[in-house]
Amino acid sequence: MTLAPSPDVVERRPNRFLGILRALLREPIGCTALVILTTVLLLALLAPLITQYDPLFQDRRAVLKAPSLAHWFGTDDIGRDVFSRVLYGTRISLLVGLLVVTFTMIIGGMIGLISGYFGGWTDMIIQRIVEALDTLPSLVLSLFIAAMLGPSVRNVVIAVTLAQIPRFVRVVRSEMIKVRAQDFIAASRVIGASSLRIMLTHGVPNLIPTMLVMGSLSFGIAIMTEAALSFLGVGTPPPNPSLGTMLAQGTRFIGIASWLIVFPGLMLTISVLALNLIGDALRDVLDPRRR
Amino acid sequence: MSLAPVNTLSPAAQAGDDAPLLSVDGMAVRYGALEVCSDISLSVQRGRALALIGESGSGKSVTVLAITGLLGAGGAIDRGTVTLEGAEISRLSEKERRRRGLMGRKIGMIFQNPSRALDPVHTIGQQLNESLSLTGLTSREALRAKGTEWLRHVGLPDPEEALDRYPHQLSGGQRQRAMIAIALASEPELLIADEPTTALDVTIQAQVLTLIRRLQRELNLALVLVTHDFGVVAAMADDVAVMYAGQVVESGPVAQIIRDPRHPYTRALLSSIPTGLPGARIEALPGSVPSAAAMPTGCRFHPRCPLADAGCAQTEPAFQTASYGRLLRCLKAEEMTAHVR
Amino acid sequence: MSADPLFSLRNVSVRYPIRSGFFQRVTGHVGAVEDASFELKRGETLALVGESGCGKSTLGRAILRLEPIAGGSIDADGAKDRKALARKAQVVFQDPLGSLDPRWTVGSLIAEGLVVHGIARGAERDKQVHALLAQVELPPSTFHKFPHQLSGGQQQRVAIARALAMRPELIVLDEATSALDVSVQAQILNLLVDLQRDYGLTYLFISHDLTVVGQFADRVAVMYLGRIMELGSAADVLTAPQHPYTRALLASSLKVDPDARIEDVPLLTGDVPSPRNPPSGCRFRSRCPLATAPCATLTHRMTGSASREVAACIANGDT
Amino acid sequence: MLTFALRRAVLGVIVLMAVSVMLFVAIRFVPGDIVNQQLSEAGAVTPELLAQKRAEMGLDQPVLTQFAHWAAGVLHGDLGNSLWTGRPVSDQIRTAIVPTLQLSILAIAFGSVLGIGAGVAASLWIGTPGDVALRMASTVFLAVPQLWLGLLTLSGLAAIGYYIPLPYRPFTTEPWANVQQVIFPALALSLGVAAALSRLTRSAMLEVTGADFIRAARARGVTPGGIYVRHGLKNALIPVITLLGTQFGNLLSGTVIIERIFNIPGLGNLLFESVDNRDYPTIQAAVLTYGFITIVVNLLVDLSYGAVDPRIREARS
Amino acid sequence: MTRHFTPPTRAARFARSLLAGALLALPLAATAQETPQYGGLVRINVHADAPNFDPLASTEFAVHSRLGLALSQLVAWGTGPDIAYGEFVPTPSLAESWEISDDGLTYTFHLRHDVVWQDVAPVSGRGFTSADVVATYEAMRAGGVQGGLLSAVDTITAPDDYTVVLTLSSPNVVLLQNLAHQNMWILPTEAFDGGYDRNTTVIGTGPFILTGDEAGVATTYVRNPTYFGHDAAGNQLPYLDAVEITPIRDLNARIIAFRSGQIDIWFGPLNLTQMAQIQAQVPGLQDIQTISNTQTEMYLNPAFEPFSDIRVRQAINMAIDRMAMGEVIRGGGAVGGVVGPALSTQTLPDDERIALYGTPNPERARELLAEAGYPDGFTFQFTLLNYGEEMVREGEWIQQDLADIGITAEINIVDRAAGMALGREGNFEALYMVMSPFAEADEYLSTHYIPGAIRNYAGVDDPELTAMIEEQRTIGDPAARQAMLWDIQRYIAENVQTTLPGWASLLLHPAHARVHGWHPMMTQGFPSLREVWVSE
Repeated sequence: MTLAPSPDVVERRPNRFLGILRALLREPIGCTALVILTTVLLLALLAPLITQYDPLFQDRRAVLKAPSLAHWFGTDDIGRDVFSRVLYGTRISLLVGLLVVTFTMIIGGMIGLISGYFGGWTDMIIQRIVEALDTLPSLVLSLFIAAMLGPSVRNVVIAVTLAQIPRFVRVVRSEMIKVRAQDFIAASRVIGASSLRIMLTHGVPNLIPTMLVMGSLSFGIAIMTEAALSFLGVGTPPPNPSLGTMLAQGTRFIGIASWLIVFPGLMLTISVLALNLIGDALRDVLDPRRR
Repeated sequence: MSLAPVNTLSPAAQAGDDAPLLSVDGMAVRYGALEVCSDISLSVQRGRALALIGESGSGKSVTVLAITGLLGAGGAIDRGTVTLEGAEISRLSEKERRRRGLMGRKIGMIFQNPSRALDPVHTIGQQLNESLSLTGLTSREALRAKGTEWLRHVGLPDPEEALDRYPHQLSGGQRQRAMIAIALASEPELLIADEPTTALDVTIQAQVLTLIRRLQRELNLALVLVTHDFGVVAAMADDVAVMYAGQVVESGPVAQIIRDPRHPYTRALLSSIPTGLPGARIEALPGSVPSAAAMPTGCRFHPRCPLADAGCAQTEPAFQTASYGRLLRCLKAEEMTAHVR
Repeated sequence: MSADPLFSLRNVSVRYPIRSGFFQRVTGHVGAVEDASFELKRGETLALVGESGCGKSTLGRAILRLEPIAGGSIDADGAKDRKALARKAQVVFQDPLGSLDPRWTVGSLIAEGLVVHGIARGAERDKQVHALLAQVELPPSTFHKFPHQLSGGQQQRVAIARALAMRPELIVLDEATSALDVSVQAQILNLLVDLQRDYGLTYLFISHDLTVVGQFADRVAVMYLGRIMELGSAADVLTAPQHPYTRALLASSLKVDPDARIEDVPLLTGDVPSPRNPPSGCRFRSRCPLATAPCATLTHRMTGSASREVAACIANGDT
Repeated sequence: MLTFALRRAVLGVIVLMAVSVMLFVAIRFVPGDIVNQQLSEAGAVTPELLAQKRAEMGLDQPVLTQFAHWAAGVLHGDLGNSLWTGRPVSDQIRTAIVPTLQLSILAIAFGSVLGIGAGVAASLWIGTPGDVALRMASTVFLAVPQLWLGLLTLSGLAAIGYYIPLPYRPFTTEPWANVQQVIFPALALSLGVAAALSRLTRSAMLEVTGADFIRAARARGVTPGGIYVRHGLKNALIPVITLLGTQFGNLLSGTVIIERIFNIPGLGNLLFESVDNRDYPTIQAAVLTYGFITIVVNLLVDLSYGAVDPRIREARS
Repeated sequence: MTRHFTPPTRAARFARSLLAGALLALPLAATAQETPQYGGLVRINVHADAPNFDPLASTEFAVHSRLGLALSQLVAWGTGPDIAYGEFVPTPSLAESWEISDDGLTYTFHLRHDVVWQDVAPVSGRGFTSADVVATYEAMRAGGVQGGLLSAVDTITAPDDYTVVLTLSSPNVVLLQNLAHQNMWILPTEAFDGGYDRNTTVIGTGPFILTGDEAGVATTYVRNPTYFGHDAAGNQLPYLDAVEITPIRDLNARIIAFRSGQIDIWFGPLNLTQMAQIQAQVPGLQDIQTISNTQTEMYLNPAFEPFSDIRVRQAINMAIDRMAMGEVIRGGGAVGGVVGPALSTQTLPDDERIALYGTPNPERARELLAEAGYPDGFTFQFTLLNYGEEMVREGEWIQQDLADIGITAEINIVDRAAGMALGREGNFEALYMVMSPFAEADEYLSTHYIPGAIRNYAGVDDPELTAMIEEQRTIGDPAARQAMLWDIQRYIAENVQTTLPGWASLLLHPAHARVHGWHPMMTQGFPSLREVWVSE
């Protein structure tokens, strides 16, 4: 393939990722964030090993039990283990977040790249569409799409992705415009590189730091939006244990069973916190001014 | 001059007192663990212009920021003294400096990039008033009148209107004129100009430099001019101090230094300036300025010096007067014979 | 220097639209370059000089097809498309760091042209890159470094190597040494002279520094507000300038001579007018010490011989 | 300046019209309609009655005809009548928008005071434990979902035996009850805004204080107070205003949740109920109102840029 | 009266003790019944705003419950200590008496002479006449949502100002109850000739005058001084000066409002656990419990292959442990029936209903599945109407019960409007929803099991069953009709089984101690409110 960059660029890519990771670990914030996120990830991924309870199993003799040794986070109103539900709920949250971020990055990144690189009419049209999506508060937009499509994990991903794309497009576009204005792009054009090649070999690599930072923040926002949609009854449908659904269920027992809202909320906050911190640390690590 | 006595000249100055207004002696500046300037010694008298010349990274800007007390966070004078009108000021807090009138009242400063040195959200008048108020003016009318006068004095067209203009509404040259007016409005005795024309085109540079020189003469100011351009030095300065890697390597009257440089660096610097003669090959100095984090041992210039020998890498030369009367920092100072250009 | 020109420009104009009002309609144009005509002869160095905003860089970019031209024509030695042009003309920009992609290694940066044009691949490509590094006097270890790990002078050498990789005939040097320290500038200028000698390169040397130009260029074109005011051999233009603007520019540039005090420099009044709203007639008249009323209606016209062309000027006897 | 802002606003309205077309078509794809809903509890309902009701509401016509009819009304300033209540939609919006605006304006006010104050304080105390504490607090609050904060506020208040008066009372009739009702949800909403603002204010202040013009002001003897307020804060306000604009969008999202938790009859609850009821004109109007608020906020942000920064004022005139 | 069963769980024992407390409290309140006092304000919560006040436009509870304070029917539900909660005893209201012809086809109503409309423009205290009744009923027949309740009626005439005659095309014993239905409010003629806007104005003959309605805030009423009702001692009713109905959607907010005394009478679902919390904090709380006149129902669509086999439907019925579900999720109530358990005289007797629907038998269910050819079970889409968290919880409960016999239910949550649409289109495999508050067995039967009927989502078309349903309407003798109704229900349980009854939940109606004379009623409109008084 003629588009392949010269060999030493290829061989350096994995190094760069490891380099970022190493740089993150050197930062106190990045290190903290990675530790928290890894813990959250492990808790979610290894849920079946950590808890013996099926998150869906209703122990009808143990309804609304306060936290105890048997049920660390207590049980809900039909006797399901809250600890197990929180772990599995985190799985769903992280899955939704991951899918949203992946799609947002790919779709939003591509649109932003094209919009920013070509400018002119293409940009005009894309900008108008983005503005149209952006006129509505993102939750209202997600809410509307989710309500229209009906509650399911897939639809939540669609709804949240659509609501996240405008922000992503805007940032990638303006970053691309900045990159495009740089002399190295002009130099590449003078060398005869095609627009596609320039976008892929100069545009994309220079956007990656921005995309990574945006991505980690979007991840957090996606998790929060998923919870909000589930709370409002248009998100992840029961019986799946989503953190938002759990909060919605818990509201009926405020003042009676506070564990139903404390633990899912705490997990939600910790996950978002870790992702935000990673975003902060990435911003620092990838800041060209600091190199 | 049209301006009523802006600066009451001290009797000493009028008498042509040779005592320097500002003298810096063995000053070292440190940012955190990094020593960016070492052993700087300078002096300038009223009515005279001292040029500080050096390439980027030579520490010339840090030197003047240290003198004015404007070192950023983490920056401090580590050793040596700075004396203004006989008073040691190098260790004063900013508050104390303000109380003693060092900020603005005694020392005025012009910055390299007038677009950045003027606050974009305030009018020229508002920024000028900050300086004027130091002179005790308070009433709105008086401030306005004086402000207009200053802007006229620096040659801004429509000075009255210019007071209400925002910086971005002026051209680069006008902005620098406004900056000069603001720096001088507090009637300082020492004017420090840090690369005042680097951001300007040649025709505008000539205008601004002429203005600075004229005002300096009229107001009998001591001027410290930071530049990287020997052309500016030749046109403006009485004395010159050449800096390299955070040290002054040679200083003296401008004609002497340009015509008969003794320090190898000064020589190399002067000879790498294009002469404008068609086809002539330039004698290029190899290598580049070392960074503060990786200073060479011994003489800091020795890795690039054509005359360096093993001793230069070990012994740090002192800044001292050579037998022929020139102040320079070179272990081979005595070997440096006249070399008139 | 052969007789047939490498590039020739005929009445080239570059304009930017001005949009304003509620509907952002195009209400006018800024003429960044107006009516520029000259030829680039093979092997020569032609300097474009002038103050910032005079259009010299824009003209350079237009030759490289980085800016669309609004009028006139550029004959690029028969090169029709960008790929063909790339083998004819290359560029070195002012900001050495900004013109090198920070995420690419020096080796891949220099090789980009070779990849794009399929000139060499694999080991052959690396060999050529190393040869180029040697040509610009950079150590082989530079190959794997990133631009920010190099000094400004080294970065500019990489940019030159990158341009050289295409074996071009013309290199546009867009203020290529302005951002460098004097000592480094001298190194780069010397390198450029050597390269020109070795490869018979043609340079379009865009600069605001008349001293550098005097030493470096064969011919000089002086631009003001988008127009060429004077064009001729460096010796003629810089020692016997005919246009008042050239004279003013020369007088303003400071010499390293302790006897040439600032007080003796004749001053131009005022600032460069906005190119959105240039003076009528002779564009220089608003600052010209010799301007008279008829200058306001003077048409821009280049007169003179093949070796020296000067914009119409009443002070020169043009009417 | 005004032209610029108006141009953006007009563009916004055009965009909003496009949104409304999509909306109009889209909501009709959701299964179920108002007639089902209205007759949900009737035992003896005949299919003929359902058809008759649909015809009365014009729901039997093609979607495009319905849209043309609705759009013609909107252009004349008539949002139509709610299918659910039969009352003018504009009345419902006018009632519902009050608590929503009240919440978001209060929240943005609290958030600005807290956030800008904390940001300035942190930039003044940079490097001290105070700065670290403020930064940590803002990082944490940025991660706490408004949803959870709302629920915690509610249960916290219940735990200390404080009960927010219910149901909602308008400020005009019962100011004290109203204040008690909106103050806690507004606070819960504002913490996220405050966190975001304090982070930005801090970095903007630090960036500005490193600027040449601050150095120049110091050089001419301006006191730290003068520098911070006149030169620092005023310049730092520009990014802060941008953020305030985007935060307002987040706040509007937040009100949807908070209204639900605190039982406040705002726009979010109206939207919810009308979606439940398939009350098309009200859904459309509620969504458009959100869009309209966004446009107005953007307009205000644009105008306030101009007020703060003369360069922008000029570039846009 | 609430009926209950022997609960096997601790939660149920807890419920029983609560109930005992409530039963004790009631007589106490009754003995303390000195002389009722005039004056005071009572606040009741409901779950939603009234969309509008046009009784002809919707069947919404939120509308009709509010209208009931201001409007009256021709015939009303009798109330009192002798009448069971779900039992309909026709009682005079605007009609002081009536006669039914022997063939059951002509109903003659004699109206009260002393009724005047509330003094609200444009009716402004005019006297009530038969023209108002005729106008109302005709309008209902022409396009009111309650038109179906008059479908048996052929002509409506008014021989004089105080007589109304209805003739039927065929006998219908349910007519009187239909006229007493919560949607059958009589409006003045002005409501139909453009005199005022029914959406916004309420003018009636009821005990309270509606004075204001602010969405999300309150609907306010004041005493109607010209109300025709009097108490047993001949005192003018009502006692209260004012009533406020406040909409609080969120359960938790409602609890807070009630606990803090911002609401006097609770209306709406309440969990026993939550009730216990409230009781601990509110002294002297009156706790009145009833069984909801709605129930959850699970529709099985025979168009979906496995559900076409009645054995599969029976298996599903046997798999669900409704009793425990009701206990855990609803905190009490009664197992549902073909006719809801609230209709105490019409539904099957408790033990029979429990035998049919409250006795899970997973082993038998598995056998039935195997017989039907599904030994390994199957998977179906379980469409669940989101009608509150408890509904969802019941769905999850059933999911686990079905999983026990090898059937996988994939829950698909839809909102109410979507769910009803899917039901009507027959676009579902299994649908779980909550039934309308029916007050008469005929409503259950004719909506669910007659071909083309509105709730016949499962497409039941059984001529024998249709004939039985039509026949029961003509049986005048209550005992004979009851036997017929029971037979129909047994027939359906055995032969049809496309609509599996779920659970009718326990309704808790707590009221603060200051409220006296409060009796919750199955019909909407808070009819006992006219006799409520408050002590301060």
